[in-house]
Amino acid sequence: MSRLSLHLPGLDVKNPIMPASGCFGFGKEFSNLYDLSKLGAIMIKATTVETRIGNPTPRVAETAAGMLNAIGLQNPGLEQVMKNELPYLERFDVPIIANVAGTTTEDYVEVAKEISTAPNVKALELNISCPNVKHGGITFGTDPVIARELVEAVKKVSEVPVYVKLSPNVTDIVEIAKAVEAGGADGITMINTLVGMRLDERTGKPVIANGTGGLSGPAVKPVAIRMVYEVYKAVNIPIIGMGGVTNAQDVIDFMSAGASAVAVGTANFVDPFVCPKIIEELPGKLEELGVKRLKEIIGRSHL
Amino acid sequence: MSRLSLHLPGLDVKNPIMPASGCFGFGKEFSNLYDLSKLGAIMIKATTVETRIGNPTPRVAETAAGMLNAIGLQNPGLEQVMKNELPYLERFDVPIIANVAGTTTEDYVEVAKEISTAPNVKALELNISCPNVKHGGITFGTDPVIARELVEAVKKVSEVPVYVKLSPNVTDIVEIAKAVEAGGADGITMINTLVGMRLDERTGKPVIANGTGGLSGPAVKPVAIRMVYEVYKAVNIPIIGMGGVTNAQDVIDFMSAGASAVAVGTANFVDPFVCPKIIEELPGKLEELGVKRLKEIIGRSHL
Amino acid sequence: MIQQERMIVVRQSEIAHHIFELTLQGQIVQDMNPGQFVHIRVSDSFEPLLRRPISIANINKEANEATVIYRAEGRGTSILSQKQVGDEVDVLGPLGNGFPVDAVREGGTALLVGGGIGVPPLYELSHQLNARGIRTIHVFGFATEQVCFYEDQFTTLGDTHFVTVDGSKGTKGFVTDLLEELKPEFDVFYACGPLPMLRALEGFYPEKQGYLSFEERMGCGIGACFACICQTTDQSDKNYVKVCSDGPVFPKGVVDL
Amino acid sequence: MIQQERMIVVRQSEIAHHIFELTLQGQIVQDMNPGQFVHIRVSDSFEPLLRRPISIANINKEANEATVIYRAEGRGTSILSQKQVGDEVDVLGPLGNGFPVDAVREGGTALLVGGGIGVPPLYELSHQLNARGIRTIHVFGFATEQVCFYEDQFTTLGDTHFVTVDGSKGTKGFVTDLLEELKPEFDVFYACGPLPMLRALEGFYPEKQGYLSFEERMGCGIGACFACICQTTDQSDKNYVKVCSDGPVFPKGVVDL
Ligand SMILES: Cc1cc2nc3c(=O)[nH]c(=O)nc-3n(C[C@H](O)[C@H](O)[C@H](O)COP(=O)(O)OP(=O)(O)OC[C@H]3O[C@@H](n4cnc5c(N)ncnc54)[C@H](O)[C@@H]3O)c2cc1C
Ligand SMILES: Cc1cc2nc3c(=O)[nH]c(=O)nc-3n(C[C@H](O)[C@H](O)[C@H](O)COP(=O)(O)OP(=O)(O)OC[C@H]3O[C@@H](n4cnc5c(N)ncnc54)[C@H](O)[C@@H]3O)c2cc1C
Ligand SMILES: Cc1cc2nc3c(=O)[nH]c(=O)nc-3n(C[C@H](O)[C@H](O)[C@H](O)COP(=O)(O)O)c2cc1C
Ligand SMILES: Cc1cc2nc3c(=O)[nH]c(=O)nc-3n(C[C@H](O)[C@H](O)[C@H](O)COP(=O)(O)O)c2cc1C
Ligand code: FES
Ligand code: FES
Repeated sequence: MSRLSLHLPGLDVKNPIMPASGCFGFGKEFSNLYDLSKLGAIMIKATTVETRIGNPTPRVAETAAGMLNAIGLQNPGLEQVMKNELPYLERFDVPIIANVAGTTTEDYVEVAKEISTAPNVKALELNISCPNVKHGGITFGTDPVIARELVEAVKKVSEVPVYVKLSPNVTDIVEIAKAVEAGGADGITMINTLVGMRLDERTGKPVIANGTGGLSGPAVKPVAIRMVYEVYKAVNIPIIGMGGVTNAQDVIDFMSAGASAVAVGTANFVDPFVCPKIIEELPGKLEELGVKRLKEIIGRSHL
Repeated sequence: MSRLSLHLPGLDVKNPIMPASGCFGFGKEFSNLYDLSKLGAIMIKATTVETRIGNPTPRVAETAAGMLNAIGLQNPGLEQVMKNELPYLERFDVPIIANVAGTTTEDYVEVAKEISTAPNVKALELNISCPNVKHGGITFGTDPVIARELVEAVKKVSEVPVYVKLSPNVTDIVEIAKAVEAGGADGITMINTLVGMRLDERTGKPVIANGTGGLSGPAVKPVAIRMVYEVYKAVNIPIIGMGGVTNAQDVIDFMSAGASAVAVGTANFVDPFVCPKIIEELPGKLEELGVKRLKEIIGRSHL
Repeated sequence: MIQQERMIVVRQSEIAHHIFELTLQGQIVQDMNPGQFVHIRVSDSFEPLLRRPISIANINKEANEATVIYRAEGRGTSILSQKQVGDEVDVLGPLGNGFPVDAVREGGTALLVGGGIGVPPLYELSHQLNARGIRTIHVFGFATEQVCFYEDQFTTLGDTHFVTVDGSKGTKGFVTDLLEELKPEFDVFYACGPLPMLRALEGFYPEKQGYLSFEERMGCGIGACFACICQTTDQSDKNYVKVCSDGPVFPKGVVDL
Repeated sequence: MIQQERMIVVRQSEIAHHIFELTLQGQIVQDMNPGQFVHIRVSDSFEPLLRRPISIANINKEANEATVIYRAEGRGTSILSQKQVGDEVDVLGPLGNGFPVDAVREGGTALLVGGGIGVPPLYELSHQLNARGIRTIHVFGFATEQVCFYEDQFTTLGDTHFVTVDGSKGTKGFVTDLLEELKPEFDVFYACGPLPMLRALEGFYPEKQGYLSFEERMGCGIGACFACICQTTDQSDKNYVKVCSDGPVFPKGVVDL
């Protein structure tokens, strides 16, 4: 398996495949389906200081080759995650990337400080891009100055490397990427969902109770690839790419554009075994491309 | 047909269905397929002062439920459009919306001044959002101040109402919409394409010669609906909505979100008869919804 | 255990207006219980993208066959309705907890209340209750006669009463109207159907033990995405349940209606 | 006239490795000419979204049948290859200009040069040339023997020579190598195949009249979207052609290779 292994800040991964935050819960459900130790890493669901109950239902809606969601950062809160969720995952040989969310800088700092001390949390992912909470993360993700300051604050307290998850709902994602790099981010994860809406055919009202939701799935892949491609050119920290990944070819595409690893979100709902399947398919793809080690293809679009 | 008719600045349309700019050429090819007088209006291909040869090929690529294009505003130039293209369309009983593009404010002003004198051009559509030209339209579409100034300049010279075509590739589309309204725009058309990229599976290089392309088709509809919904709340000028329209239900959705009319782009490639088909389907849809006149559903999402 | 399997279509037919009965063959049948559901992927392409949750209506472990009954209305179910005998269907399941069959003592009576497309899971439930020597009374509401199904099948299992909104079949009105009239004697009730029906039922038999099966829009179907949450009446911190993995069946009183 | 029609599959078979021969029945056959193409929608869903351009390989106006030959490699053509006899296929066509059959005088000789999946349109062309009393010489290049097709069919129409890149069939090399060797005598050449082949051919017969058929990524297929542009050698303002509507066939020298 060493053909697929690589090193990222905080993480030595067996392979670059990891479930994306919010699409894998805290891993428990999927651990009944397959051995989570197969995964490169796990990005757990966003954790906030307090318990969040999230948005009213319906929270999901299907769209052309995609879906909308407005879960609203529902999670049991920092204390429960530390006490129950993270310890459960310790039985697996897999590094955890903890997705950190909040409303104020203090929130992020509090979660980051605490959660980065968990033994299996090897990196943080600052969610400055969730489109589904009213007062919250999203402004951090659209203003480079605020984003940079947040990263600086979190870097001061985190025991592990800090990745920042970027929002695609911006005029210039490169600007934000550079800002978080300047703030000391160890890596970038991208993209979060695009803000979208679906209307009920009869009533004309939004299907999702929250009104808008975040668009994910194959539909957004061209936007995600373009953004990874642009950010790769502009920063020197590694990128974990995501947005519509469903198979090994998509992984090759994201890594070609410049991602060092790839996260799989929506595809877990379509096929809960998709991550191990992709990991199995990858060596064959490398064979076809005549590549020895997966990491050789990182950024090949730019050559 | 009066169930479908409505009034828009400069345009009395039989129905609110019009082919989107760039997806219908200057109408000639489609006039061999059906009677263009059936259409509510026609948005002709972007016209620039000079002849433009556009980008190298490949210029299109397919994506999940969508496509990318980077035509690069190829067009025969203002003089030819005035001399050949527009006169040809005079034989049809259909108002033309002329899509105006350029690199500088002077370009836009020159095209607008001249083309707005053509007898069948009933409105202009300022293309401040084309993602496929390097020095050009796109900055006008991302900066509210520049956008407003451009509209003011064009309004001074145009003989007909001026619509402005907005880019979805911005952090805050409402801000741009308000700016162009303040600049005197008579209407808004939205959305242009999302910037995206597809990579060749073998080489990892962009499929489209230009690198990036504009994403259109069903995949983008949720983003377009969301943006129309938001802009409708913020401005008092009418909106012509587009992005992934393929059938009568999509028209109902865009109008529910707040569009007064709807443009059809990519779907013309999938089914060249799609516009007349939608026009035929619409009365049945109104029946189902128990609505007398189509314009009654404009903005019903917001009730 | 939850598995993913390409099951084989062994039968499919339209048994009422837009209502299809589909029988699938595969190993996962061995793990199925009444009230559980399967999550069906109707196409191998991205269109439509998400799986469709459909209740298990009948389980035949000897033949390795399970039957589902569904209304083909939207995009996904319409595609499903076009599958031919011999076609493969990608099924994830069995999912959810199912109805507690042993909540009624042997010799007791169970009241099964269903509304429209909520009726199917009650069929396997009735089978298993009857197999345990429990009498079943069936009270089902439909919109019109056109969309009624399985009258004969349920009649062979126990007293069966239909009510339709337009009176085209059985009495006219809602299940609660009919229950008011019938005043059935029973020990435990099981119900599946639209929310207003479940809500009405909860208040109807305050003294009785009852189990309600819920529906909610789903993403994963296995408890990971938090799409299918229902608020509970519980005032503690953990004041929600997931329909897909904690449910779809909850004892009366659990979910905040 | 360009029409859209749901044509019916009357035959489909794999005639070489991943190479399919598909015969469709419909009215639009009446308007077809050699060298034209059809734009095929392989699915009624959004996946895949765009039509696929495929050349017309054989036209049978009596039977209202047309045959196309295509390589099933990508997403769309793979779906097309699964169509069964009796299925409907959404076809837009006929599109493009086609080969000028009357460019050769009766009794003359035409050289038909094809590369891989560029060979199919030359089949109907050869038929029509032969019908007009023109002798045809066929020189075709393929990658390997595995993907060669229609040897017998072409042989009944005229001298037929194959060349393969790996030498597994006919001589080894490219069509130009074989032409060099054969030194065929002819009046007009017609060619369809990969760009390097067309480029080589242009320089090969400077004195001869020739027609080349081009490929380019397409959107609309009818001349409206400007996706399929080729630069011309013409230095005037209108220095491009559209492959879909001005082509796909151009006289030698028109397109800037
Ligand atoms: C636990 C459970 C059991 C069910 N059992 C049955 C059954 O036995 N028979 C039956 O006919 N129906 C059943 N349903 C409802 C069934 O899932 C929907 O009718 C179906 O998903 C609609 O899909 P579509 O392709 O027809 O509609 P679309 O409009 O194409 O669906 C779009 C999206 O909305 C979702 N959706 C639409 N309606 C519903 C709904 N009522 N509940 C949940 N999601 C919905 C779809 O799953 C899909 O993701 C059940 C639902 C749940 C949650
Ligand atoms: C005028 C013309 C005639 C053609 N005639 C034939 C023929 O007779 N037999 C045959 O096998 N092929 C022919 N081709 C090529 C054929 O169109 C492509 O092989 C086919 O579109 C690939 O589709 P896919 O679904 O297999 O691939 P995908 O990779 O899924 O295609 C993705 C997109 O790229 C386009 N594309 C991919 N390859 C090509 C290509 N080589 N040329 C143009 N577009 C492409 C597709 O149309 C689609 O829009 C012709 C092309 C043109 C332009
Ligand atoms: C149901 C759902 C819940 C999500 N929750 C989170 C979250 O809690 N935190 C986060 O950073 N991203 C969240 N995301 C975004 C994904 O992690 C990912 O960035 C996005 O879905 C794009 O990838 P995909 O197309 O593979 O799904 C969520 C996505 C979905 C579909
Ligand atoms: C091939 C192509 C060419 C286009 N050219 C133009 C153009 O010249 N001017 C313009 O304003 N928009 C242009 N557009 C954008 C469309 O008008 C439309 O805004 C967009 O495609 C979204 O609609 P759709 O999803 O229905 O295609 C073009 C789109 C496509 C697909
Ligand atoms: S559907 Fe994902 S948690 Fe229930
Ligand atoms: S494919 Fe649209 S112009 Fe040729």
